[in-house]
Amino acid sequence: MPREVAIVGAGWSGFRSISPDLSYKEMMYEAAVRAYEDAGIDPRRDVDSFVTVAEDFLEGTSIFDEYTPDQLGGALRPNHTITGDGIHGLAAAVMQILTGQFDVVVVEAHSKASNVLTLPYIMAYAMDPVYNRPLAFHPYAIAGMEMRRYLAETGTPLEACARVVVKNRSNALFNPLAAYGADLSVEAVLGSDMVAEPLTRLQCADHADGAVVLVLADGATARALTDRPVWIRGIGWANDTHTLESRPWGEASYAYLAAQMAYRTAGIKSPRAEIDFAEIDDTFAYKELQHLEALGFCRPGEAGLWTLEGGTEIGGEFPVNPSGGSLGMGHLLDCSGLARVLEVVFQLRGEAGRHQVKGAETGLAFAWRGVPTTGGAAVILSN
Amino acid sequence: MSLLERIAHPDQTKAWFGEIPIQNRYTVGIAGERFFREIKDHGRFWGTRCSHCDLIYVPPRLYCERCFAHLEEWVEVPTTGRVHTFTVVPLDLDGNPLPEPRIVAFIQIDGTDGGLVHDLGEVAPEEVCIGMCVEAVFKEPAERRGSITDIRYFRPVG
Amino acid sequence: MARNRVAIVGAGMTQFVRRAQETAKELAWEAASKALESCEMTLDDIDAVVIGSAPEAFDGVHMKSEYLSDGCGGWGKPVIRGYVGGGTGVFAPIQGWYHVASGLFDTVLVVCEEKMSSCQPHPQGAFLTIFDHTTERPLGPNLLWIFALEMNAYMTRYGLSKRDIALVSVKNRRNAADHPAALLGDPNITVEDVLNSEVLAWPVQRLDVSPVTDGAVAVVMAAEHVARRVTNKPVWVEGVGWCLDTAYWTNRDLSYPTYVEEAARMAYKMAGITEPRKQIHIAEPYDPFDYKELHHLEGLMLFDKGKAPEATALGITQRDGDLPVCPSGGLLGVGNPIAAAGLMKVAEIFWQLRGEAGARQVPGQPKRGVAQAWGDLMQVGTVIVLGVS
Amino acid sequence: MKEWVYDTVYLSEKDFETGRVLYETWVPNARYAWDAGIAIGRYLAELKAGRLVGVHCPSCGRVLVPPRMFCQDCFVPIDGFVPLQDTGTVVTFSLCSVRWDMVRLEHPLIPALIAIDGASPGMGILHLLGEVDPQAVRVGMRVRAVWKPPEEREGAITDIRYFKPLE
Repeated sequence: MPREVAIVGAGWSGFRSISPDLSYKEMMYEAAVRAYEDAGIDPRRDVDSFVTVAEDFLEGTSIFDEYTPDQLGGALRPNHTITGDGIHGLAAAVMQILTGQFDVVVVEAHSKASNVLTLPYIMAYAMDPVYNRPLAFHPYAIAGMEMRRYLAETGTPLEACARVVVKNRSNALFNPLAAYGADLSVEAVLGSDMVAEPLTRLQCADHADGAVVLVLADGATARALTDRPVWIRGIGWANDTHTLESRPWGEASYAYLAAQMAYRTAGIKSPRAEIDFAEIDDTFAYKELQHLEALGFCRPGEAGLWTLEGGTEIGGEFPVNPSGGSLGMGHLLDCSGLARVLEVVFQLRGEAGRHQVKGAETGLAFAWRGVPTTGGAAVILSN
Repeated sequence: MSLLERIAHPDQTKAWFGEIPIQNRYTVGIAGERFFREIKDHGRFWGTRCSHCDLIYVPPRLYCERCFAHLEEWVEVPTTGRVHTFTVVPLDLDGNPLPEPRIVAFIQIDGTDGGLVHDLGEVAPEEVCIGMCVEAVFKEPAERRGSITDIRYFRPVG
Repeated sequence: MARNRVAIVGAGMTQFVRRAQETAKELAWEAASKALESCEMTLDDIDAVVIGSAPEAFDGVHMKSEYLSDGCGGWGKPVIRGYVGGGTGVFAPIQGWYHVASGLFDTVLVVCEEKMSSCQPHPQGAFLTIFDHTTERPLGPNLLWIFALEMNAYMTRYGLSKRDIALVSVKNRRNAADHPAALLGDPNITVEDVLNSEVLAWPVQRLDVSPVTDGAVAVVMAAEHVARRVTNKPVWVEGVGWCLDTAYWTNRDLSYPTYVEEAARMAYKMAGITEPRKQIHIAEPYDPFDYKELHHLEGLMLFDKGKAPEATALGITQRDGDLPVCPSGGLLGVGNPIAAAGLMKVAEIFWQLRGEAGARQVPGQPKRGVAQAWGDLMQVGTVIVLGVS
Repeated sequence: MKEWVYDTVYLSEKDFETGRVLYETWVPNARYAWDAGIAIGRYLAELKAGRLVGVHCPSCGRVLVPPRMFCQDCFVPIDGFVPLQDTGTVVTFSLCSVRWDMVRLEHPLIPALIAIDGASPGMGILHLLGEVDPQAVRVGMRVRAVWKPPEEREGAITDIRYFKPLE
């Protein structure tokens, strides 16, 4: 990276399946206050730019960026909104700091998934309006098709997907922020209702409400503010095509491309050797496996076996989603990536409590934009 | 300092209900116009070819997404293909059970680099497999309106 | 100054039309491919893509940037879409700037697209939901209300007449007659035409307003070492600024756009501009409504508060005046596909500074220009200063 | 630069009506239940009781309306709710003759920004004016809320029908 950038403050609000006690503004405010307290800054004085992440149809408001500045302390200051995952927002903040024109930048993402009464319809509204949407199938069908192709191409057994669910929801039991901790069996996961064959209900992350705010600073400012900065070593993001008809169905090419950029900017040659753990998208259980392979932590077809052997458990060789991931914490819409980053920050500071990964020095967070997209973003952090 | 006052009882919470009350009308586009006209009028599929990338796009595209060339070479392609992947969906968008589960597949159109996402019909879910040869079944010409739904479904060949 | 100098090296656009047959992706590709062609670059030369587009409800697609990505050249590339409402069109090249100035990318393709005609029965429907869902939407507000409220506040504060303001509409629609992509150019329009047009929401009349439009615009941005290689006429990004005021718009003084001033101060500081009235030769302020051009000229500190109408009446802002303003024809004349309209202004400055604006070329070989956009709940200012020195 | 303008294909409404161009239509079914939360929850409850309420910032001392749990200028939490009057002053207004889809209205609507008495200067809300000759509306006009009868109120901004001139 051309200039040092660190996370110097992290705050959150949530995470619960519903949150009727707080408006989205109050939820963002709560997370922001925690982050500024953590960083020891006053947003009205110390922040050069604010980045938020939101999509109109998840908020129920057109040009939702209107409603972002006040509760972050950003009124009458530079603010902009990214329609991406929180890690895309993080990338926008990192780039601003890298220009040398900004020293402290704040990133925010949130989810009020419980307030969206017709989420499958909103997802369907993301499909091509001419070629796909008129067929009016449930958007999870795309996940079902991807999963079948992935399993077929890699020879991954169904049980491996189920083990991802068992692992992540079990990890969530140790995470006080997680909404969906549970003690499940492979049989229960595979035996749950069919959503889009071979995808069963328990392999799909349920949604949660919450907000995450991160404070980023350049190296000099970071060292002045804190003695435990979490350094952003590298960042990358990429899209394949949006078009269902010309994309690969079995592989997560976007994850591969995003990771390659992140590794290049971080100067990482051997991800498995140089990275200690990962928090990666598991919107659907098979995605964790597919992403592990695309991110280069193992070869295609190996992630399932690795998972079945316990290699990705908290005490394993390479812990994956020690937080519980989206399966365990709840899927936070556009905030999912920042929830992954939040966990990496806790781990690298040694503050993860009962789900702490021992000796964690470098972690990777990866987010996917969900069906029907092929957009993803990765970030590598070190203490 | 965080919030100084909070809601203390469930009867003090309130949700305000609303919607985004719009409707949309989408042109099928420059490439789509010809593609759907051919389906409507002749029950045929056409694609566009990128000579630079050596790709045949189905559905046809005005441009090559890889090299950005303007695609002007139209080629007729078969209405047959192979099941590249598929799923069986028992639920509608509201989460209610469908009368019959739908088999949704991505069908790679023969001789092309593209394909179509569509339903499979005249086949039981347990009989479907990756690689299965299928053909498009069109609606009667009078029922067609120039839409992806002019294809009723794809069914196994032979 | 930022560590890396960034230039705009190419620009292209679609015609601005009321209803395009192209899909949103196809519109984006048309503009993007023209922009690449204009600087003899191919998609292979592009490191990253920035997409600008305002509300999702126009095109009628959730996660619009994902949908648009392949039409914007994003296949296999880093793609980001940012938005600040109507300010997006000028913000997108600011995002392009920080992509390149960060040192992470050498070249960025910036594409803004808006297909308003997809929104039925009238594209204004997309604006019904910009208001607070609980405290305002139940009153049935539409977009015209806030413009009318702001226009009235501006007129009341400075004792302005409708005639003072209508001059802007006349100037821009006449200028647009020379723009090859314009939807509403009219060389013969008069002040009387504007004053006699249908009253929509007093003081707003039909010809005070820019038209509903479909269109896309793209620019190619590059780091200095690439820019010098691909063109002998790079147009440098000298300064960028943006600012978002409180969402509580009913708590603000609507007669002056403080947020535009803040954004301008940020951009001028970066550009080393201390006397904007002398150092800026050409301006493309945001003009979705005619009074907004005046409002923004004041926010950009190019005229004193309340004095932009007088300058307009004196002809100072005509294409051959001392400070040509919206020589493109602006949103009022060329059209207003929200984000694309803002980027059209940036493209106009690009062409003007290169001396390539054809019949619209302002005299005197301008060396520095400013483009500005505005949006949200009368809340955001985005400013970019471009120069050729 | 003419060569850098793409020759886009434009259509008329008639092209759609006559079937000259193919298209798809869609209604998104985007429905929401937004959590009102602490500040707006209280605002709505007070409206139901026939009262307007604001909040007090302990740092700048201003009284803000509509309520929020923080002062956006000082970035501190507000320290309490403050009852306001249901009277105020017109800051700016419009006479709106068209519906959002440009269909003409029989009677113009009069949206106005109304600075509420009891709140700090410049603290206004959006509402409508009624029982007034549109031509007589002026900036600075004093107005009072006209409430729905208690049994019709539901805890909504529309529990105030409109504001009418004080005189």
